[in-house]
Amino acid sequence: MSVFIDQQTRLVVQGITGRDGSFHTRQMIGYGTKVVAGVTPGKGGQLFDSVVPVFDTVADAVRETQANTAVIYVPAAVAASAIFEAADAGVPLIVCITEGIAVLDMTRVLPYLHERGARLIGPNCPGLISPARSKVGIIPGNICRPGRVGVVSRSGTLTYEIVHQLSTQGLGQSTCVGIGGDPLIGTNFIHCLSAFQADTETDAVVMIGEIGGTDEQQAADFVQQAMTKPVIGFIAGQTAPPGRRMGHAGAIISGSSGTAAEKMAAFARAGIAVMKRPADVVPLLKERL
Amino acid sequence: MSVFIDQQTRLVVQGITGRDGSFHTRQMIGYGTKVVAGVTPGKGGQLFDSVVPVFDTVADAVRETQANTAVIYVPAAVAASAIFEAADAGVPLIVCITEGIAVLDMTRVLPYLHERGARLIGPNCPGLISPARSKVGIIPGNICRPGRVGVVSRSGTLTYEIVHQLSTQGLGQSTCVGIGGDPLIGTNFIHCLSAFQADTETDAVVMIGEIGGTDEQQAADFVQQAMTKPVIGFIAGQTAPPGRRMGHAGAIISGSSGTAAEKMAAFARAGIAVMKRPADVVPLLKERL
Amino acid sequence: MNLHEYQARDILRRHGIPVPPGEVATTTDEARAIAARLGPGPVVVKAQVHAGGRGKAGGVKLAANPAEAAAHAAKILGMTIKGFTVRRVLVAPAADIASESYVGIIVDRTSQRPVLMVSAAGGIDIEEVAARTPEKIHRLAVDPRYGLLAHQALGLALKLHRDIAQARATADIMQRLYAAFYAVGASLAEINPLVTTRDGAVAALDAKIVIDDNELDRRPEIAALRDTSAEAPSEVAAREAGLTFIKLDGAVGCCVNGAGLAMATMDLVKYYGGAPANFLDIGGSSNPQKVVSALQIITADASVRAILFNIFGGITRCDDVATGIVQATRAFPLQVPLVIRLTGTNEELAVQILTQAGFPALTDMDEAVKQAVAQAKAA
Amino acid sequence: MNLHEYQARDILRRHGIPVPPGEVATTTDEARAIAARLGPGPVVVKAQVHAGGRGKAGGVKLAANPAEAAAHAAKILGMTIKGFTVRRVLVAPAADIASESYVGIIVDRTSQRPVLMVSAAGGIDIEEVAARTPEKIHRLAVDPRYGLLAHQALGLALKLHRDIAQARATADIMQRLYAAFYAVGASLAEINPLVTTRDGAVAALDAKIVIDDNELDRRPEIAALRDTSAEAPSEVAAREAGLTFIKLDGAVGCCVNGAGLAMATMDLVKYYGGAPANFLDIGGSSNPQKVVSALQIITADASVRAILFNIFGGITRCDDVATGIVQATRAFPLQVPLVIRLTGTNEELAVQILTQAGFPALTDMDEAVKQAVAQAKAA
Repeated sequence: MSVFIDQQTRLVVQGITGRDGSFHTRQMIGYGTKVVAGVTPGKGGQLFDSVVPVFDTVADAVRETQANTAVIYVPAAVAASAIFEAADAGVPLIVCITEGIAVLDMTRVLPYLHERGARLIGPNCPGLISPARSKVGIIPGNICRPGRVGVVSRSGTLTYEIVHQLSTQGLGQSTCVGIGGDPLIGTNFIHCLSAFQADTETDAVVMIGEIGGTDEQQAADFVQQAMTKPVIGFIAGQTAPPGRRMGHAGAIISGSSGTAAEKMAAFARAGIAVMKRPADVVPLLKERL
Repeated sequence: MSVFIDQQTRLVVQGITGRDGSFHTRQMIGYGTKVVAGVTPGKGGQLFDSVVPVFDTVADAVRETQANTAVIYVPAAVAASAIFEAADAGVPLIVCITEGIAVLDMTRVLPYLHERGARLIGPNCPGLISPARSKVGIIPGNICRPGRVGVVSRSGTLTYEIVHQLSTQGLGQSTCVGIGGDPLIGTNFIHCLSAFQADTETDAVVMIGEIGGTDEQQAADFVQQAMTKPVIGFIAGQTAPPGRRMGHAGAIISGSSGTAAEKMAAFARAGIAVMKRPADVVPLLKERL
Repeated sequence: MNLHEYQARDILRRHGIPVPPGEVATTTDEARAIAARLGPGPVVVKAQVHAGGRGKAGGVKLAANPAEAAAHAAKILGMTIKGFTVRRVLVAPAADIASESYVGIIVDRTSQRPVLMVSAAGGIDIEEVAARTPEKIHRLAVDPRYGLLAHQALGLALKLHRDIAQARATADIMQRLYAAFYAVGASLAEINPLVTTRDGAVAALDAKIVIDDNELDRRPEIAALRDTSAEAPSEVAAREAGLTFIKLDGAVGCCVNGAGLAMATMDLVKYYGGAPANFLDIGGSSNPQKVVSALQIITADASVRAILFNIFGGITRCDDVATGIVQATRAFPLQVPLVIRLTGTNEELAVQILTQAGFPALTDMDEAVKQAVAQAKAA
Repeated sequence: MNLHEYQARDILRRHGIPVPPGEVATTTDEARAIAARLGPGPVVVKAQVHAGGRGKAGGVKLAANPAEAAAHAAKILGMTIKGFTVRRVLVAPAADIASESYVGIIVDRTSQRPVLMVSAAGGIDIEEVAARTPEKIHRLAVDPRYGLLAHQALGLALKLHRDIAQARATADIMQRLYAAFYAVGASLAEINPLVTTRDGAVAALDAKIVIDDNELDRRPEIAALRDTSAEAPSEVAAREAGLTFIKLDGAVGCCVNGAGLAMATMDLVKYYGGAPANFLDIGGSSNPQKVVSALQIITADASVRAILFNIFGGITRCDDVATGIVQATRAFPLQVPLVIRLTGTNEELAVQILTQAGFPALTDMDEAVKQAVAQAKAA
């Protein structure tokens, strides 16, 4: 078992003919993901790389290929529309890599997904990977190893850093999920922790948070109340000044709330082992496995 | 038993201090309806007729009086807002007497109600009455008699005419429901027929339709498939010209669809006895009871 | 309320939909001047009336030059189409059309949502297409909580265009039409035809918008578009008095409270061998002045031979109606017999008022209708 | 993006919210002229900077006449408030205030909805009210599918006013503020104080609007409101180059791909006893030019003693970054040591490019940070 994606994942790539979309489609196919369709309006009927059928709409793609997962690489200006389209076509899992979606667009996208029971991962996220099974998004496959550690993170490259530490030191991953750095996201820490707790192939979880908001604090409460598996936590942004958006739209300390100190304290209170630096991940995990 | 309202009905009157609201509140109280609260923004804290507490908002009224039904007599310009307010306050049954709500407002009101599981009767309807139990709306109590005939109608005064025929000729009513003459309404014929079919105190149903739309045709299908109790039908507007709105916003023949002839034919096909004039109601019913 | 083509085009244009130029003329001179202004190419002269089938009726004509435009305008202005006299023509450049399609929005009673309908078979009567080849019409019920989403509009537009740029242009037009639909309070808005010109541009050539009457109070700028010259004067007078009135062909003038009862009364007049002269609903909250206005409007119709009141009091109070009848008949004595049926709220008071004024009052509807039909025949 | 008070007031006014008059001055003469135009009463002169607590800092002053307004403007213009130099003052009539309240909208991360917050305790710092007396703040999470409904606005307004006319006026302002919030793409919009004057009118005396940066591309008219004179030049340059840059106080210049890794890199600099000179995220889709711009911005900071690249390639390709480093250092040779750590997509190619150019490339983050900290200290 793995979380959210596995060998049954049949992927449609929205924006397959774009710069990022085409590059990462090749990466995903190379990793073994079943990319069954692509979508670029106006290019319906073409074949991407002579292999993947391209459709004008996600509805067409789903009808013809039974895609059950969508990944979005379209530009920010049309990314909210792409999420609406995937949900409207009945896709139950939608992964939005695109960065720069307006928060107010997300206030309308999220209830639309909720009404349809669709899960969104992201936006502004690296996607997810179940090593040796399937990869949806942009997490570099070569840094991952199959194994029994679940990873969930608000970050992209910081996740790679930590996954890299795990893999090179012999700790493989069941699934790595990048949930995204925006203030409004479809899948949060608790959703992932809950899935990892239920996953028989996950033994421990690494949770990588950052400044801004209270998701990590709520996740800490969830860990304390509902998790039996060990959880290791990291918070980026201890040196971030208040009131400034640290790249991610969601990474901002408002007044005295959302600080790294506050989140690390919440982790500690909940029994989550707190990493001081990325390199701590393996020693802390090994103590607990 | 009766349909939708009974002695447990605890009514809040929206627009209780207005001309129509105050008149009909007195009529309802006189009939025995438990009017527990009124709402007029800015008049919270007053007593209507020294008896009924008035609140600024429906939420206040529901919290203080446990009202479970709302009736709306406010002007058309604020009637959609009044329905939103009642639904937002958690009222499960909302009866909107007001005429003149824009259809596009109803396109937003109806999903709001649906999300909350609230039933709307109307708008632009006379409300409903369960004789000797409760009356919500404007149907004159003195024309009704308790009994075992269910009445459902798109009309107001035409309903009174037919109920009057029933009462004066010894056929009392379990409940009379005026569903309203607008194109978009909260409760349609099928909802009412279904309730009457399930009601142990209803033996037969009189359904009063009119030109416009296809509600009667759909109701006829429902009667044929799901009803065991006898149903008598009337359609107003045999002499109506096409393309003209006959008073009710919903009473309009578009092209060749929505005519009285079409509806009467659907009734006949479904085994519904068709009245040629209001005075036929009692003879036709007596044949079938 | 129906809008004229030129008014609908203005609304679309204000919502950013490409609409070819064109102006309205009420005289032949104006038509000539507009045609001259529009440049050297041919123009179309189109009757502006609230009726379909203008083309077949000779109300739409192509003119090669301003003189011909004036000549066509001379023929069309004053012409009668389906009972409507033409008082305005739209003069617009003749478009160089590559393809025509249909885009319309109505509120659908079954789904309780606005429904977008599109068809590549544009330019003709869409009801005919719907009846004969329903598979040529694509429909989408729009969730009003979210509005018409971009991907939905594009999905429909791709049914009309193979070219992606044209599909995007049409999708944009659909989203703007949807916004206009809500912004003006429409019950119908259609572009027919939506054309693609030979240079690949997409534009709304003809438009029809019907406004929900219930929207007019809060939209004075839309209400101001009403063209009372295109309506029957009796219906204009009735509306101004707060009544709903529709002129019919019979001899029994009807004055009823409630639309359903009014229709049933008309039907009963026919059932007993008569013919109703009108539909007239005096509405719910009655007041005597409305009754006075109703009698004025009914009696203005020379073909009325008898007048029938059928009042079942609920919100309407019978005494208000009785008072109105007495006031009206004192102010202008009736020339035709009057049959009054009243029952319901304050019935006793009403009977008392009428009896004092010398009017008999009935309580049975069938009896009243029979009497009215008989008296109309006798007159 | 922060807007100035005067810009926020303009937006509210355009959305039909009553806002007292007032104009912006950049000189004392202008301030005097505006005060004279505004009539005989007293005026307020208010510093326009992106900082709270202007009053306490002496940036808001009451003037009895135009001469006094000019004198105050002379003091306030050029003053520094929380690091921001005042370049504009708003001159507005002093309101005759009967009561002050607070109305604000933010997007709430937990409910994932816009939340309207109101408090009768207006005019002061709302965060302070929230911290000390949270029961004085009323909140409503608005369902964006329906917008702020009339009854919801009135229900909140009744928490601020006993008078129904004032409550209706405030409810209307709330609905307009909500509409403005979506129309301009705000992440925060507040009126503080919303005042009731002694004659019973309700008006927005001061306003604050923050725009979601992700909205700016599609709203050029809002993007045009950016006041770059009120921002650090290095941050303006970074934004124009497509980079996210925040100036800090340390000596280790950081250039990282990804916000989370950039923060973690800064934290690790501190962990190893150094201090980061900046936050700098070169973003996802890399191109060499961005790296050149990043190096230009970092090296423009005189306090930078060493530069640290930390790149973990995903979408970012390490070879692009390496190429950028080589291009930049050829164009303008560096005066400070450079430590480069690269791993991930096209790592081998990058190492090859760097090695050819004479730069050592590291793969371990801790090692790279340690070296950079050490070199900054040594410099």
